Amino acid sequence: MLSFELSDDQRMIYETVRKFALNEMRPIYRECDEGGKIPPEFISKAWELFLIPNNVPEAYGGVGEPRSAVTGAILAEELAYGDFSLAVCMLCPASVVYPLIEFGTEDQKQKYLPLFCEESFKPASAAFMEPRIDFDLPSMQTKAAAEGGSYVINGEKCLVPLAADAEVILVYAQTDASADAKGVQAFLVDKGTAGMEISEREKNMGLKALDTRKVIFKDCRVPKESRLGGEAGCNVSKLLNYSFVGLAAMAVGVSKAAFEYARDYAKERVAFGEPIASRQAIAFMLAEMAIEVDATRLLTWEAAWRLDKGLESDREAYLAKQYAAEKVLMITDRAVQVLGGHGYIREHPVELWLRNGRGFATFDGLVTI
Amino acid sequence: MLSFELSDDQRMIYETVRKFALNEMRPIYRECDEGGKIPPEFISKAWELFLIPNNVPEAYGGVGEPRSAVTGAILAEELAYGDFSLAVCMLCPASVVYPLIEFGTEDQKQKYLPLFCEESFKPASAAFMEPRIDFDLPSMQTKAAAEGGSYVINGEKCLVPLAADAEVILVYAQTDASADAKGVQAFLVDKGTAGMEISEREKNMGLKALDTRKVIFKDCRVPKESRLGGEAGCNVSKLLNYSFVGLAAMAVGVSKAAFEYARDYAKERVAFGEPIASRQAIAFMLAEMAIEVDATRLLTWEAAWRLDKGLESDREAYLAKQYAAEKVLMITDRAVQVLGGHGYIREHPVELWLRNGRGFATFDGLVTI
Amino acid sequence: MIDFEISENIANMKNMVHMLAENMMRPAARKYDEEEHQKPLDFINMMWEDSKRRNRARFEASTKPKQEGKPEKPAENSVMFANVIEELSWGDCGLYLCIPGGLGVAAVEAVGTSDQKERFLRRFTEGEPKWGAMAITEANAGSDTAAITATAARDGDHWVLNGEKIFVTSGKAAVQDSEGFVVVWATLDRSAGRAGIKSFIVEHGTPGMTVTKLEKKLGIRASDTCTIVFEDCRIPLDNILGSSEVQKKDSTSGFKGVMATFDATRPMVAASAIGIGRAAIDFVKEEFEKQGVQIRYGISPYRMTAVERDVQQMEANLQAARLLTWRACWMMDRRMRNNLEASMAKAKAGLAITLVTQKAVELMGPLGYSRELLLEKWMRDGKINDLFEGTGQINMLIIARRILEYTREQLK
Amino acid sequence: MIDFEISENIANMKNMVHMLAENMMRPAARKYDEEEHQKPLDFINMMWEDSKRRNRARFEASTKPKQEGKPEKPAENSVMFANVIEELSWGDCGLYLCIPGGLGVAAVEAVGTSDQKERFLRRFTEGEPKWGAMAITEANAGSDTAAITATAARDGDHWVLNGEKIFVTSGKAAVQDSEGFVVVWATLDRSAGRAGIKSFIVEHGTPGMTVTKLEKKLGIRASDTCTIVFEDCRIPLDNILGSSEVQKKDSTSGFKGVMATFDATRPMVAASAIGIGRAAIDFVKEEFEKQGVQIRYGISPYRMTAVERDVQQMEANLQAARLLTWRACWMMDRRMRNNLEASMAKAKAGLAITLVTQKAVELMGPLGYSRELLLEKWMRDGKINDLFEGTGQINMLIIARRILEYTREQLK
Repeated sequence: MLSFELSDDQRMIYETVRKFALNEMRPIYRECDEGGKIPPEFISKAWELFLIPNNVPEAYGGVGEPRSAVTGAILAEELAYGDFSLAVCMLCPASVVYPLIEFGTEDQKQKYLPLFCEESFKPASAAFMEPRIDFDLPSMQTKAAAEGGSYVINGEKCLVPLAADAEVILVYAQTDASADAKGVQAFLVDKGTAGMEISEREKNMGLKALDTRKVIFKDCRVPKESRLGGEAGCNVSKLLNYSFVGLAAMAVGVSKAAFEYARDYAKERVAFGEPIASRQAIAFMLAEMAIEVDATRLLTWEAAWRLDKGLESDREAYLAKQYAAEKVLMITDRAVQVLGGHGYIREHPVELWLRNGRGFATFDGLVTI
Repeated sequence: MLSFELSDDQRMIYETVRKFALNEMRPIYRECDEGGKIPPEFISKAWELFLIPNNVPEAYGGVGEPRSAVTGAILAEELAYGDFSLAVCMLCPASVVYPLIEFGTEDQKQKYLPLFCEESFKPASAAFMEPRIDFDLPSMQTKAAAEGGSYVINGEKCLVPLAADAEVILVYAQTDASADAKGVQAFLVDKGTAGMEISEREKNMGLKALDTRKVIFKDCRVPKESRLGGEAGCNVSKLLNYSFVGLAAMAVGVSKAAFEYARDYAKERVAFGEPIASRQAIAFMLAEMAIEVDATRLLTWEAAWRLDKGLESDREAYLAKQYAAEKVLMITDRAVQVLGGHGYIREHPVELWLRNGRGFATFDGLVTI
Repeated sequence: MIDFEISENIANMKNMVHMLAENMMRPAARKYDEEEHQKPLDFINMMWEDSKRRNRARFEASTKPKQEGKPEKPAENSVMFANVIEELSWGDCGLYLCIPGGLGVAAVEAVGTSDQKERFLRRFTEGEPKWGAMAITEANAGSDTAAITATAARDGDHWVLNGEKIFVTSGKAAVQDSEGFVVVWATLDRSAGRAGIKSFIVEHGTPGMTVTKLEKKLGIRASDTCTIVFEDCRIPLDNILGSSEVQKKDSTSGFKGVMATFDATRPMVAASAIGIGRAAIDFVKEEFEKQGVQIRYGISPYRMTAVERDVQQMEANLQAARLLTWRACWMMDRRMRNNLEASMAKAKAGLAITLVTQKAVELMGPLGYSRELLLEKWMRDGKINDLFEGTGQINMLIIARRILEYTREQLK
Repeated sequence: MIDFEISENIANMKNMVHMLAENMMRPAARKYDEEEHQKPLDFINMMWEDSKRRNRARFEASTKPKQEGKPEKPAENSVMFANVIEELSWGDCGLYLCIPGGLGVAAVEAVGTSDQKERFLRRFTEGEPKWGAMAITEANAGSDTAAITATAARDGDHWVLNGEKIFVTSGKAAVQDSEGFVVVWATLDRSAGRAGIKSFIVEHGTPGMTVTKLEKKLGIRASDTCTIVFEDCRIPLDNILGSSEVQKKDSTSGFKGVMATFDATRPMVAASAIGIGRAAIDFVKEEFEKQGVQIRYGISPYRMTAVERDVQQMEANLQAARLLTWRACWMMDRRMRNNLEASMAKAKAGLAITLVTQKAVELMGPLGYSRELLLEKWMRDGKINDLFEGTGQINMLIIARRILEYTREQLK
C-alpha cells in the first residue's frame, strides 16, 4: 500500500548518515576540494559506519542486512548532501561488493567479500565509463575476448575512482560485438594485473577531492574465473540501473544542499531594505527548487522501489537519473544565481555544488547503491 | 554597415499595414474564428493594399518594386499582429506569385502573374505539408513521375489554405526518389485538373477562420510545362527558406500581440491591492516575453537579410523559424497565464493566440514572403 | 516503509473507472467540445445512478453512530479519489467536470451541521441529477479572495445576499437546471477583511438569484461555467456554513478554515491534469507503436532522436507530478497538514500538463493540430488545471511562503 | 535600412584580434586558471604596448579642438568595442579582464574634467602597465547600490574616505601593483539616499587604502578581484568626479548619471559572454567535424538526434543574444537611450551563455568535464556574466520597469 514514510530502520540509517554528513563531511569538504585530497582519518571514520559490510551476508563476514535500493537511495542522498566527492569515495567499494553479492559465484564471493568487511577501508572500484563523447552501454568499446582459459581485455576507461589503490577493479567490457548491451559483462581485475595501466590522476572541473584515473587495458589477460558470475555472467543492465538510482539519489542530495543554502542566504541577505527572499523573483526560484528536490527524490525512490521489488526498471531508473541530472544542474545554477556575485566566490559552497552538479549527466557507473 | 533602422519605404509599409491590422483585422478576428469565415469585404479591403502586386514586375501588371525578404518580414509581422488566420488568407496568393517571380519561365509568368495583379483578389495556394508525423522536405512522399510530355502526381497534402477556390495550386512533389531534398520540385496545377481532389474542410485547433483542405492527388496528370521553372526547375530549399522566414515573422507578430495584451492587462488588473504587474513574478514573465519578442524578430530579420543578400541561409532561416515557433508558444502560453482564469475565456484574445501559436512548429510551407 | 504500490482496492476501482472512461467518455468527448453548452445527458444520468447509490451508503454511514473497537483500515480516500479522477480525466476532463455533485457538496459535507447535511445532501441520494456548485470568484477578486465584495447582511430571519459571482463551475446546472444549490462566498463585514468572509448555501430557484452568462471557453466546454448575480437574494438564517461570528480583524482563523479546503481540492485538480497528460502520452505512444517509432531508454543522445528525448521528458515530468500528487493525498488520508505538498502537486502538475499536451500536439504534426483527434482538445482542456483552484503563480507563492516560513505580509 | 553586415573596419579589427586571441590568449588560458592570482605578464605587456599607442592617439585627439565642417563617418565605437571584446573573450575571458585600463578609466573619460583627464589618463600613454579600477560593491550593497555605506567627508582641502569595498576587478593591480587608481563610490550624505552617492578617484599608494583580500573564484581566475579597505584615506578635493553638490532627497538625477554608465558597460559584458559561448560552440562543432558528427538543419525531429537539436538551440540562443547586443551598441553609437536594450542584451546573454557552456560540457561527456580541455573553464568563466554588472535578476527588473513604465517604487 502506498506509503511515503521511512521504516524505522531507514529512519535510523538516515539520521546516522545525516549526522555524519553534517559533522564529518561539511567541515572538511572545501579543504578537500581545494587540496584535491581526502584525509585518511576521514576515510577511517566513514568506514566505521560499516555501511557496505552491513549488506554483506554473514557468511562472508558482513552483518547480513538485506540490501535495499530504497535504503541505499536514502543513504546516498544524505552522503551527497554532505559532500559528493567524499560520498563517492566512501561508497566506492560498493561498486565491487554489491555486484558480487548479486551475481558473484561462490568462489568469487569467498575471495573478495571478506576483504571488504574488515575493520579498515579497502579501496575497490568499477571501470565503466569510456572517454568518448557518445559513450553508452550498447556501444561499449572496451573488449574482452575469450582466449582459451582467459579473457583478454583491451580498451580505455576513465573516471575510475580510487583506481590507483584499488585492490580490485570491476571492469565492464563487451564480450560479443554482435550482442549489443547484452554482450557487456564485468570482470574482476586484481591490482597489479599485467596489461592494466593506471594513468595519471585526472583533472576534472568538479569531484576534485576524489582521485579518479584513466585505466588502460592492453592485452590484459585475466582468468576465465574472474568474469563476474562465472559462466552465467551478470545482468549489466540491472547493475547499471542501481548506478542510475544511486546517482539520482546523490543528485537529490546535492540539490537539497544547494536549495537549503540558497534559501537560508536569501532570508538573511538584505537588499533594497528587505531580505531578498521577500521578492517574488527569488522566492519563486526557491519554490521551484523545492518542488524539484522533492519530485526528483520521489522519482528516485520509485525506481529504487521497483528494483527492490524485482520489477522491470530500465525505463524508470534511467528516467530518474536523467531527470535528476537535469534538475541538479538547474538547482545548483540557481543557487549560485541567488547568491549573486557571492555565489561566484569559493568561500560559499554553491560554486562547488554547481561544478559537481554539472557532472551528473556524465557520471554513469560511478557509484552504486 | 550594421543598422537596425527601417528604411523610409519599410517604415511606410509598416505603418500602413499596422493601421490596417488595428483597424480592419482586430475588430473582426474573433468573429471570424468563431464562425470559421472570413468576410469577402475584408478580403477586398485587404487586396486594396496591393501588397502582392507591389512586387510583381511591371511587365506582368505589377508595380515592380523589388521584392525584399526583410520588408516581407516587417509586413508579415504586422499582419499576424492583426490576426494570423486573416494574414495567411491575405498573403496566400504569394505562395504562387513569389516562386513564379523567382523561378518561373517566361510563359509561366505571362500565364499567371497578371491574374494576381487585378483589382480583385484571386485565391491561389501552395500544397507543401503532408499529413504525417515525421514530415520533412527530404522525405516528401508526394511523387511527380515524368511520363512522356507529362508529370503524373500522386500523394496527399494537407493544410492547403483556400484550396477549394484556388485558381492554381503550387504542388511540391518528389521527382527523383534518390535525390533527397534536391529532387523535390514544384508544379502549377490549375483548378479542376483531373486527379486533384479537394477534400472536406479541415478542422483545426487554431487557424479556424481560414479554410484549409487536404488535397489528394491520384494519377493527376499535368503537362511538363507546369513544372515551376520548366526544365531548369526551381530551388525548393530556397523557397522553403522564404517560408521559414515568413512564418518566423508571423510568429513574432502573434507574440507581440500576446505580450502587449498581457502587459496592459497586468497593469490594469488589481489583486491584493495592487496591479498584478507590480509583482515580480508577473513582471519578470512579461520582461522575458519582451526580450524574446525582440530576439525572435532580430533572428528573423537577419535570416531575411541573408536571403536578400543571396547569402547561404538554410541554417539561419530554419533556426529563426524553430526559435520563433518555440517562443511564440512560450509567449502565448504565458499570456494566458498572466490573465489567469480570464485567459481561458474566449472574450479575451489570448486563448486564440495560444491556439494559433501552437501551430507554428507545424505550419511549414503555409506562407511565404 | 516507502511503497509505491496502490492497494488492490484502488487498483480495482481504477480499472473499472478506466473501462467507463474508455467506453462512455471517449466516444462523447468530441461532440460536447464542438457543441459547447450542450448537456451530455446520457453520461450524466449514468454517473448519477452510480453516485446516488454511493451517496446513499455514505449518507447512512455518516448518520449512524460510529462503532468503536472495530479496527479501521488505514484511510485511503484521497489516494482513491485521485486515482478515480485521473481515470475520469483520462476519459474526458470536460465530461468529468459535468458529473453531478460538485465542490458545494464537498463543502457542506466538510463543515455543514447535521441539519444542513440532511437538508442539502439527502437529495443526492434520490431523484434526478443534481449539482452543488461553489461561487467564489468575482470580476475583481480572483486569486485575491479577500477582495470579495459580494455581501451578506442580516435582515430578521434571513440573510440578504448581493453581488456577482463569475466562473462558477456547474453553476447553471446547480441553480437553474436541477434541484441543487450553490455555496456562495460573501462578506458580512468588509472592514473585517478576510475574517468577514463566510459561505452561504443558496437553493436553486431562490428569487433574486439569476444566471446571467455562460462562458465560452478555450476548453472543458462540456462543463458549464457561469456568472450568477444575487440581487437582494434572501435565504434562511441557518443557511450559513459555520459560525456567523466575525472574528476580530487580525484573526484569519475562520478564513483559514475556508482556505484549507484548497488543500483537499488542489491535489484533485492535479490528478485531473495528470489524467489528461497521460491520455496524451498514451496516444503518442500508441501511434508510435503503430508507426514503428521506438522510444529507447539509456542510450547516448548522439543516437537518440530529438523525439525520443521529448517523450522521455514528458514521461518523467508527468510521473513526477503524479508522485507529488499521491504524496499530498497520502498525507491528507493521514490527516497530516499537506498545505505545502498540495500546492507543490498542483504547481508541478500544471506545468507538466502544459508541457506534455503542448508537446504531444507538436509531435503529431498536422494530425496533432487537427480536431479529428482529441490531442488538441487535451491541450486546451489541460490548460485549465494551471489556472483554476489557484493559478500556478498562486501555488508558487504558497510554496515560497511555506519554505521560507514567511507570512503573507513578508512575501506578497 | 536593416543591415547585419559589420563594417569593413570592424571586420578587419575583429580578424586581427581573433589572431591575437588564438595565438596569445588560448595557449596561456589554462595556466592562469590553475595558477590563480598569478599575473599573465607577457600578455599584459603586449596588450599594454598596443593600448599605450591607442591611448596616445585618443588623448591627443581629445585635447585638440574639433575640426568643424569635416563630414563625420557614423560612429561605430560601441559596435567595434563589442566585437573586439567578443574576440578577446573567445580567446580567454580571464585574460581579457586583466588588460590594463579598466572601468575606472572609462569613468574618468566619461565624466572627468579636463584637469582630471590630464592627471589620471595621461599615464595610460606611457611607462609601465596601469589599471584604473572601479569600487562600487560592498558586503551589504550589491545590486542595491543605494545601500552604500562607504563615506566621504570633507576636511579642509581633502575628502576623507572610510569604508570597505569588495569585488573590485583589477583592484590590486590598480592600487598596489601599478601606478593606477581606483574610482570609489561613497556617500557624502546618507540621509540624501541615492543623491548623496558620488565617485572619488583614489591614487595608488594613498595612505589609508589597503588591499585586504584577494577572492578565490569559480572562474576568471586570471583576473584579480579584491577587497579594498579605506581608513581615514585622504584625497585631494578635486578628486571627486562630477559635482560635489548633493541634490535634494527626491532627486536621483546625479545618481542616474552614474547608473547610466551601466547602459554602456552592460552590452560589453554581454559581448564578453557571447565570446565565451562562441568558443564553446566552435569547439563542439570542430570536435564534431573530426568525429564525423553531423548537424543537419531543417529535418524532422524524428530523424534528428537529440544532440543536433541541442546544438541548434545553442546556436540560436547565442545568435539572439549577439543581435540584441549589437542593437544596444548601435543605439549607443547613435546616442539613443538604450537602457532597456542594454539590459535585454545583458539578461539574454547571461542566460544564453549559461545554457551554451553548460550544455557544451555535457555534450563532450568525460572530455567536457575534464580540465584537459578549456570547455569546463568556459562554463566557469561564463557564469560571471550572469552575475556581475547587474545579475540577471536586476536586469529583468530594469526591463520590467521599462516595459511597464513603472518607477522603482511601483515595481520593487
